[in-house]
Amino acid sequence: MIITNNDWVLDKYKDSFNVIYIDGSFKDVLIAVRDKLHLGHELLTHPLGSSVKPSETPYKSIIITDNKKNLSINSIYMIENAIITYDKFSKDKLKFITDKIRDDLKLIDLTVLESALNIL
Amino acid sequence: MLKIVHYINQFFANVGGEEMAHIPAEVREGIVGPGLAFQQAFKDEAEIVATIVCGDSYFNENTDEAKKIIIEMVKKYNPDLFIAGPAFNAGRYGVACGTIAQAVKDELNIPVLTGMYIENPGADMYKNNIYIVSTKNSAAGMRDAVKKMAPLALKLGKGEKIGASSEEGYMPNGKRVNFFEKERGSKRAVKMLLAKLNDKEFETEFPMPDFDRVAPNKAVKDITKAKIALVTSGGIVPKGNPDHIESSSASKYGKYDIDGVMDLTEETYQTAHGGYDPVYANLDPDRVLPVDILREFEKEGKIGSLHRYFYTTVGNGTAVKSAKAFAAEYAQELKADGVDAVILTST
Amino acid sequence: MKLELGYIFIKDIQFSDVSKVENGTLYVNKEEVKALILEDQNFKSADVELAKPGESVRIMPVKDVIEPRVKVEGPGGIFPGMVNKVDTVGSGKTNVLKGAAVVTTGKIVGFQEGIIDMTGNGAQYSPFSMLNNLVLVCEPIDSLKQHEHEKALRFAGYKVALYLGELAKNLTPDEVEVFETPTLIEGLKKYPDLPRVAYVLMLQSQGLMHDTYVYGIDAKQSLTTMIYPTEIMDGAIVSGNCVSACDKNTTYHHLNNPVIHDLFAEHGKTLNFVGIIITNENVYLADKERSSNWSAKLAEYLGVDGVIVSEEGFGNPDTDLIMNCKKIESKGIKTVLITDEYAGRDGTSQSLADADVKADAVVSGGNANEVIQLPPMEKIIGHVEVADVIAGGFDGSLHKDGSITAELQVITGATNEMGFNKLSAR
Amino acid sequence: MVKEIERVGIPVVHMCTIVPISLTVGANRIVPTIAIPHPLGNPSLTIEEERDIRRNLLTRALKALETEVTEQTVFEK
Repeated sequence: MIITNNDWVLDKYKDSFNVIYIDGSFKDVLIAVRDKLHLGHELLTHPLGSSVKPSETPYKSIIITDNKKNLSINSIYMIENAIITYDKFSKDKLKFITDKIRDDLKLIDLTVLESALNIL
Repeated sequence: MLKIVHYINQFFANVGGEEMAHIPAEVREGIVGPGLAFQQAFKDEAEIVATIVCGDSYFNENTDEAKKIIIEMVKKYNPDLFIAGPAFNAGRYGVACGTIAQAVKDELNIPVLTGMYIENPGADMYKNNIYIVSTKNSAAGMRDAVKKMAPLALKLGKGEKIGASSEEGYMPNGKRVNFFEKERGSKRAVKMLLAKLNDKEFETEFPMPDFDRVAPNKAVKDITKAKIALVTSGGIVPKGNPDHIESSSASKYGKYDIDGVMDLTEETYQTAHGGYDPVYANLDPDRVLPVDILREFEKEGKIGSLHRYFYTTVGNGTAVKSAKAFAAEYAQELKADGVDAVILTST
Repeated sequence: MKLELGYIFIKDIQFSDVSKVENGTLYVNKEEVKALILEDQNFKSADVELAKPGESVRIMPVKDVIEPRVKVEGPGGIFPGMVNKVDTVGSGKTNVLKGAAVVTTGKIVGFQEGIIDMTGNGAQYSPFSMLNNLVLVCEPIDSLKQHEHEKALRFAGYKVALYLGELAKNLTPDEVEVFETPTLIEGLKKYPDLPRVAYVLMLQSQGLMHDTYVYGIDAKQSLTTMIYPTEIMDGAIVSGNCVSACDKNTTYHHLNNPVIHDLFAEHGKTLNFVGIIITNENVYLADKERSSNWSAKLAEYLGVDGVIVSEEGFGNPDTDLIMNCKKIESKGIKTVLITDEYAGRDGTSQSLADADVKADAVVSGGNANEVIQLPPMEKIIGHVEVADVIAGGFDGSLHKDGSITAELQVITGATNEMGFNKLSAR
Repeated sequence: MVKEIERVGIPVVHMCTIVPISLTVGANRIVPTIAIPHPLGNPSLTIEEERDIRRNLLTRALKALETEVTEQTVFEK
């Protein structure tokens, strides 16, 4: 399942995948994923799956397993570290994002996601 | 010219050894003992205007009083910098140097510097808060220590930018500072690999988080007589979070009285933790901090008693910057309160 | 495989009627370069500028930096599989315009970072501040998609670099360096007592703006594999990477990979440099597991005693780095890692997004979050408006006089994770 | 945290869900629990069943505290 706050991802994949749309920030996506992992879902893509830093983009899409299994320690480490990493970046720049940049950022998020979806 | 006040113990002031460790703090005008070496290194850029001499036993047995008196002494001279030690491997002297330097920094808001051997217990206690120069393990390393401490002291006194730990000679303090090495990174990597391959010593430029171990304590002899305390990193707090403990990287911990509390309920307690979905813990906080069953055990005589206070933090298991300092503090309290064993719950 | 690199030292760059190299000066015919760029229908206009060390010039946003090289002898051409045919390169002779570079700029997406200052405080952080740069400023046609724009710009850079490189084809180098990697068996016979060392080169490969190409193939589609060091010197690996200015590996970095050079410097003396394992940094976690499994397997297969692992980019590559480290160490092979840090502005945050006790030998390229001051420059080449976004606008840290207060991460190549620079942190 | 408590001489049992993390932070007596958001409970069960779970886990914790250990030990049962 895809957890995302990027409406482009929602629009494009809502019919072919289980998409949970979060109407919120990058961090809200990380938190939503974390809570799912705590219930036994597993990460399929890296929560910081792009070198575009949390200070530069408000968009994030993460793929996790549809099924719950035993707790995945690696997944939990990864999401916790991603949250710590997110928190250390200043978000000041985000307020200067124009609509054009917004679209670029959605596109990047989408393509990074698709680089993983191609394999699924 | 910078004005400096220097702190040393009875031994370095030539008052005496262990037999004189009880002497209280006294202030002497000008330079005493190792201050001479510092003064020579400072040339005319700085002057040691006073030296405070204090017995190690006195300081460590009367810490609060000693701190108060010494801060008053330092204040009188209105110095630009405070230097303590160096203490080398002398444990109580090291702790005293760290404690007083930290206190002077906090109370008088002037830069401070001390020096000691890396394994001196004072180093671990204070290296993240104040600049501590790494010295050899005995007073024979005085020259070397002064050579490293004096230039750093001048920089601190003048308020200049302090470089990276490896440049300035202070112990790494968890604060990463950029600087230019003599060789490029790839060359350093090749050298490091050759050292590692040849089983020679090498120093990583980025130490991984601390994974040290503490040996297990003896088991509790009779649990039915034992006083058991509850500690949690799951962030359980009284409803409304009266101390406003932050949901992550909290700057404080909570200590709460559960005298007479038989069960934690949705109405009375909650979690302040931001590291997991709080729904389940808020509905029944016993799911994180099992007061209900421990009360039952207490009544049935399965345990001696449940300690009157529980301690709570929001540390999550994976955070590298743990609540180590908090824990050190409340662990002392638990010990002082005669707690026999601790159940620590984590989410 | 044996390659002779012939260096022609370039000390100045100037525009001229005829493109040529003479007495250490690179003369460039601007119109010819423009025409070369505009061969691509995707560009509606192009401009070419010079930026030399010491000038009051700021270039931004930098996409790639490329060193002009030319094959003089031996099979194939520079950038095989991209511009030239996909022949195996890395042997014979190659000439290099040392001290010169082609810098491509372009606002492919609106938030791109990447500053090169030719003077002032910022100049000490970027290796490209010391070069004689030919800067390409290309304007795409309106309808051009980001993917195509990135590709067009990438190719413009290669074409111009090859054009300049061609000028060096018949020149006698000022200095020649020879690099040779014997076969495994020959190497073993030749240096039976030296520790065997390989280099694990991690390549950024996460999608648009994050890609690296090996002989023309997108690295994310490749399994971990092996390559001769000299192939890389002939441009077998190129960068399509636009983000993470401070710690992406530009094509220039690949051509001049410092780990390769420094391992060759010890080759036959203190170690036996066996070869290079190239591995990717994908987003999909199973890919990360697979790729790092292969790195460890190939290192074991090569029978090496130690490896150096270099990283590229921010965040998720830390996970690849640590996986590579753990798996290679568990084969009994010693590792040294090269990375950079994001320790927060005050330097107290957790530096890496992953960690492990086995990573006990790490070289740091510095804290990319550290705040630096960049003075105003008389001239800005590229896209000025980007400064707003990079620095957070006037409310943020772009000041009225044109000076910028920003994190080190905006500088191209500042905390390179191949160990290109002297910058570090403690 | 667990280490700091151990350091002052008080035996401590760490009840946590992710055993590897507990091992990493240096706990010596470890009792694995149910789930991260509810280590000592399970919301899908009845309150009495949950209390049973808690009773079992805590009994195991007490047993751990009464057991001499020389190295990091996980009390699975």
